[in-house]
Amino acid sequence: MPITLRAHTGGEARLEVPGATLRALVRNLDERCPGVRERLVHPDDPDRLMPGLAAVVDGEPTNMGLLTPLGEDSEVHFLPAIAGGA
Amino acid sequence: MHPFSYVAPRTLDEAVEILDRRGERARPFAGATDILVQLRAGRFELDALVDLKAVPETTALSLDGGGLRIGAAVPCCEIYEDAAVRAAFPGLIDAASLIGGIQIQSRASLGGNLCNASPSADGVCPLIVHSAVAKLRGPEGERDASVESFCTGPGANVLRRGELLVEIELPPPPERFGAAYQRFIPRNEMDIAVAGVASAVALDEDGAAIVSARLALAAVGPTPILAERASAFLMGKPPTTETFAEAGKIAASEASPIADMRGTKEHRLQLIETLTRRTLAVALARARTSR
Amino acid sequence: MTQQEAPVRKITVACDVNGYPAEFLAAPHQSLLEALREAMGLTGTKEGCNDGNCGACTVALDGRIVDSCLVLAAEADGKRVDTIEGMAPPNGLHPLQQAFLEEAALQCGICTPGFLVAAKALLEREPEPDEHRIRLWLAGNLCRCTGYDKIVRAVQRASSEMSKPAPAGGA
Amino acid sequence: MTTTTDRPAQQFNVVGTRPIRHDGVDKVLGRAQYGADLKLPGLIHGAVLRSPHAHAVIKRVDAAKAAAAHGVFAVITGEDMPVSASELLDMGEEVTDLRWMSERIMARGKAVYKGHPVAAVAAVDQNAALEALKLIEVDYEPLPAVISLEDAMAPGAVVIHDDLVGDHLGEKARGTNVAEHTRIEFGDPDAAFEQAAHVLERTYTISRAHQGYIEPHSATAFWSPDGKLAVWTTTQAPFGVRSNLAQVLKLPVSAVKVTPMEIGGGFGGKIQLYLEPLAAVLSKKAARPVKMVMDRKSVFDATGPGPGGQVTVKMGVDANGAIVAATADIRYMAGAYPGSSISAASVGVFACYKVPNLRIDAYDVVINMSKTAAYRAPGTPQAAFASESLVSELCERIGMSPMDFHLLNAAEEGDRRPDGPIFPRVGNKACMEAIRDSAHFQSALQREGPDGKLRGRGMASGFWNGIGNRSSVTINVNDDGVVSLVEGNPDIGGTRATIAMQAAEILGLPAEDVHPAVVDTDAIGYNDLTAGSRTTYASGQAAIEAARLVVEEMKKRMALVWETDPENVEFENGVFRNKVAPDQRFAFKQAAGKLGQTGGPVAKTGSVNVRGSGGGSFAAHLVDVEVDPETGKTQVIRYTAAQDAGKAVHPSYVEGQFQGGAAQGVGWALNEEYYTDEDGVMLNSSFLDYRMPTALDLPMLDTIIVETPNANHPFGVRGIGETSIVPPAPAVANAIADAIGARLYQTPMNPARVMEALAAKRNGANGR
Repeated sequence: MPITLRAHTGGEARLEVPGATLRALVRNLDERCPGVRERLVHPDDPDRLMPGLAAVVDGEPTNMGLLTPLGEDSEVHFLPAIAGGA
Repeated sequence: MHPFSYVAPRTLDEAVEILDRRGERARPFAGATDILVQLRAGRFELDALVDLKAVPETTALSLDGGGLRIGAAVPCCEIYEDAAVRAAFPGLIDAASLIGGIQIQSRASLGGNLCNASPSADGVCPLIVHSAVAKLRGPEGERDASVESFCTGPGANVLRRGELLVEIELPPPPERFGAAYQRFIPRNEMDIAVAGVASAVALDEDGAAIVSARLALAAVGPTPILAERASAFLMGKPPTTETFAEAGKIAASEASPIADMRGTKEHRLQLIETLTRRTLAVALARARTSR
Repeated sequence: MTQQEAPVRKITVACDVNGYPAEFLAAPHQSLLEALREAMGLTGTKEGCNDGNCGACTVALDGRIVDSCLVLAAEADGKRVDTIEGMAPPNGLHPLQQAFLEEAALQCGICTPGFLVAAKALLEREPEPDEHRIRLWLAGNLCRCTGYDKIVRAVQRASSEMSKPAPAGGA
Repeated sequence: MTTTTDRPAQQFNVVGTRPIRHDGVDKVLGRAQYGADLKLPGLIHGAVLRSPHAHAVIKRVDAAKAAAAHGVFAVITGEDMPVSASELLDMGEEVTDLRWMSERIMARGKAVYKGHPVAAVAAVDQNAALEALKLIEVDYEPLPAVISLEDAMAPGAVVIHDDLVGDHLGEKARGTNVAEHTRIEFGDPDAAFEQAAHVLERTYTISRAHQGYIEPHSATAFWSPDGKLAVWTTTQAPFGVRSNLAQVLKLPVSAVKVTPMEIGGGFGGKIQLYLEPLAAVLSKKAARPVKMVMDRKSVFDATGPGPGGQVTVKMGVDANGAIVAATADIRYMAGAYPGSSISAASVGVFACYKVPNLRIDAYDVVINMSKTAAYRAPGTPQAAFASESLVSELCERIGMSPMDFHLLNAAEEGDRRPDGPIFPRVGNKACMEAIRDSAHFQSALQREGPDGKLRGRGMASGFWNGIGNRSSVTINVNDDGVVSLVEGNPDIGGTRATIAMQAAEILGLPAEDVHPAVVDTDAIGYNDLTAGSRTTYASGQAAIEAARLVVEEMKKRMALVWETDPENVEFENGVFRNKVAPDQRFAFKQAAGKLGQTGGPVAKTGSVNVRGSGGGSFAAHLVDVEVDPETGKTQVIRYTAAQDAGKAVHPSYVEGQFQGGAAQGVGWALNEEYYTDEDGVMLNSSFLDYRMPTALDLPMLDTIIVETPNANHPFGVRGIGETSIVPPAPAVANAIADAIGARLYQTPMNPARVMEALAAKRNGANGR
């Protein structure tokens, strides 16, 4: 979890949360840490990540946003998105 | 850019007449490498540009009796491509071959460089150390101005209404004379001098003492400067490393640089010392191999 | 705006462009670059800075390379202008053009016409320039993509191609 | 030029060769059409009036005289532009607030950077438009300009945007110029520093530097009476321009068509909108197509350079030289609106190393200068200048060679990147080893140059992750067996060739028989931008996908011809074969001639959304410099760049990317900067005084292509365009320090600063 969201997780940097997709994971995360969902999910589209945020699943940025399927031991990072260059 | 008309007179009289009639709203040009940039940047407005390249007197380059006459519109490339001029005036060639890049040298003239009166002009300092004279022509007729007195401030010169620079005359150098010009730029080409120094020395018969010397400094004052005290100091001195180092210190004391985007004050003073030493060494070597 | 003595009219310029006669109308304040691109449709000559510091607009004027942004169109009257469009022989490429392709001496390509025109003038004067001479001659042409390495190599390659004796029996 | 690869090579016919690029002939003939070359019937020309002040209230704009001037068709001011409320826009990888974007394009009420557009004119020709600008009256009330980190972050600082709400570690902050403060942290760096054998901390200052593309921005627009907007522009992101124009101008995306012209360099600087919306609104008012071309001064004043700023780095090592902890404090000046690549900087600052305990704070700070833009590996060269300079100085202190240090501490497969992800197999150590084994590294440096000059050698490593994302490529098979390949990524540096070559590899054709064309946004599926080192990598995969679909379809067609099942048709090395009747075979070209009678044309589109980049591309650079201690001038005399390309599709253009990045980095290191006065006005806004390297300023640039395959690409390709600008500045800094025995902590390391460092050394400070 990025530092900016740790207020919602009671300071926890790493959490274990169930979920077959990123969307399910965020739903479950929000039950444990209320308020975190509105920091992670696009206000107008419940299937998209918040603009400016990227999710990295097992080391690679996702390209399906919240619809990304997760494995049993998937590692998920929420990161600020990075601008591209040349 | 404010629209202007283009005039290409064929005689000096015609050129003078147009410039006199239009006054501040017209200017002569040769290579246009400065004036078009200034006009586009809105530095000033003109109603006419007067092309001097069809005027015979301004486009002639002649070497006679050891002296050199450079028409005000002669481009740098014609100067450095002339083998005789190259052999006789290497200090001038130093400057003519480093103004701008090859494209600029095809067009830019030493006359334009002088009239533009930039403190950092590469072409002016070598002219000063050669004791060059600017030959002017105006509604009142002809007059001369020494090159060191020609520039009166950044972008300002002695030309009066209707007057133009016809040519620059370099007197025959004395025996055992050598001159050199170097500038410092952060890149290796296509740059404006952070500081520049031209040096000229003439030696006595056995080469043991300097009998005359002139030093001129670029980009360290409101105009290119004749470093009079440093020049005077060299007279009668042996041409040694120590002498040259001392001359560099004196030259630096005659400089009054500012800090700007091209360099700091301190750096410019250091450069004047270094370039004075280096150009004097080159000038000395040239003096020793001259006739 | 300031009052002028008389309205500034367009003037007729007649010159030789790439070996053919050309005649066009130009405003007196127009640059040769603008006239080539706007009046003659020769857009191979590029504008990068419009103040003589990038060389993208390099053309040859009576055989000497110039920044066409710093030449008035009116000054070209009676002169010969050579641009990138006149560089290749019919149905072929100039050895420099071929060498630029083979050495991958272009990336974005915007500076390429200026480099080619400048390099051609160099090889016409000095068929076998060394690396330093090539770099010095081309210092008035900026390239931001290549780091110049492949451009210098392309000029070297064209120089050696052009110095080879012509094949016997050629036309 | 060397290539090193660490595996039995996959066999390729086309990939890895050096064909002549498809667009090359047009480019050497001067026939390629760049933005400014466009001509349209009835075309008129636009020009922009820009604020001379970095920060000023615009009290009044009166354009009546300009509108009435001879030859003028239309005049617009901020009042003519649609107003946008704050809305975060996801631009694929970057995020922009629509409101900031709209305000940046044209000022309304307040100018916040020098060069901020205030009005624009369309007239019969360029000069008439420029002359009309002089007739527009603007009353400004200048405000104090905020132009440095100190100005911007001081308590009681002038606040540029009253309504900016900063995000400071998740807390909302008002009345601030700090748009964002982020932190990455793991382990306990403070405790680890306590235990470390050696700790070094330094602060570095980095200049803002411009991308310096030779082609200025240009845009032509025609807003048709039927509501459709056509735009021709020089951009890296035609689809991004389309969506941003739709957002700014309140149009449906489908009403906008963007045609990308040839692009004369971008380096990240041709992604944002600048002239496009102005040309569009002028066109609507004038009912004519309007062309706008930016002058060079405005390019410097009003388009994005990469951000400058300050980076403090601290590193602790154990007695063996292994890193135990590192921290960084990164402060970048975003320009007049938020967004300065601090996230990428946070990733890149220590990405080359295994760091067990780490903390990175980063600040995005708003100042009164043009909004920065992406510049090749955005944010990372600045951060690497700090971390790689620090590593070199730390090595001096502990008596360890930088090469040994790099090899000991290099991040490899399984190591964690600072922001969390685990690296897959990457070429970090392989690049170091390639440098170590190079003739350059193995040669002794002659320490004295001619005329008292001093020589030194320096090295540095670098990382950039790159992106994948969305691409579409269509392949049409022609009767003669030549295929046309339709793509949507502007070709900045040879990507027509590298994309076509990947299709050719699958189709068994020579590269020349695949004809690539870059088309407008109506003519191809969605493509993300030409940026992020993604084009060859991601659009190449779309081409591979399209080519595979073509092969599958053609197998079906050959099955019809041979009266067999499609499963019986195989395709290898460009030949279709009937497995059950081995004498039945058609080369691709023959097969192509049979498509008409077997079901009609074959045209297939590959559309992909490529995940990740396979861990990114690492590099190591080695440089020798010669410093004149009497003038302070530094000359680069030898250069070697090694970088991981995964698999080089067209090695010449891979080398070109390494060389181009090295040259830009050397320019940034030595001379490039925005020199401004105290009011925020840039004084060196020309190619004369901005001092980019000329041909005479650089030596030949040697390259080593390292190939550590990328598991995410069928051929192992990695995106490589950006990493090469990361190592040069610190490598040059380390070489200068080696030459003169004094260290510089600021770019550019120009002659005056070298002289200052030498003087400080003589006076006993800063020496070794």
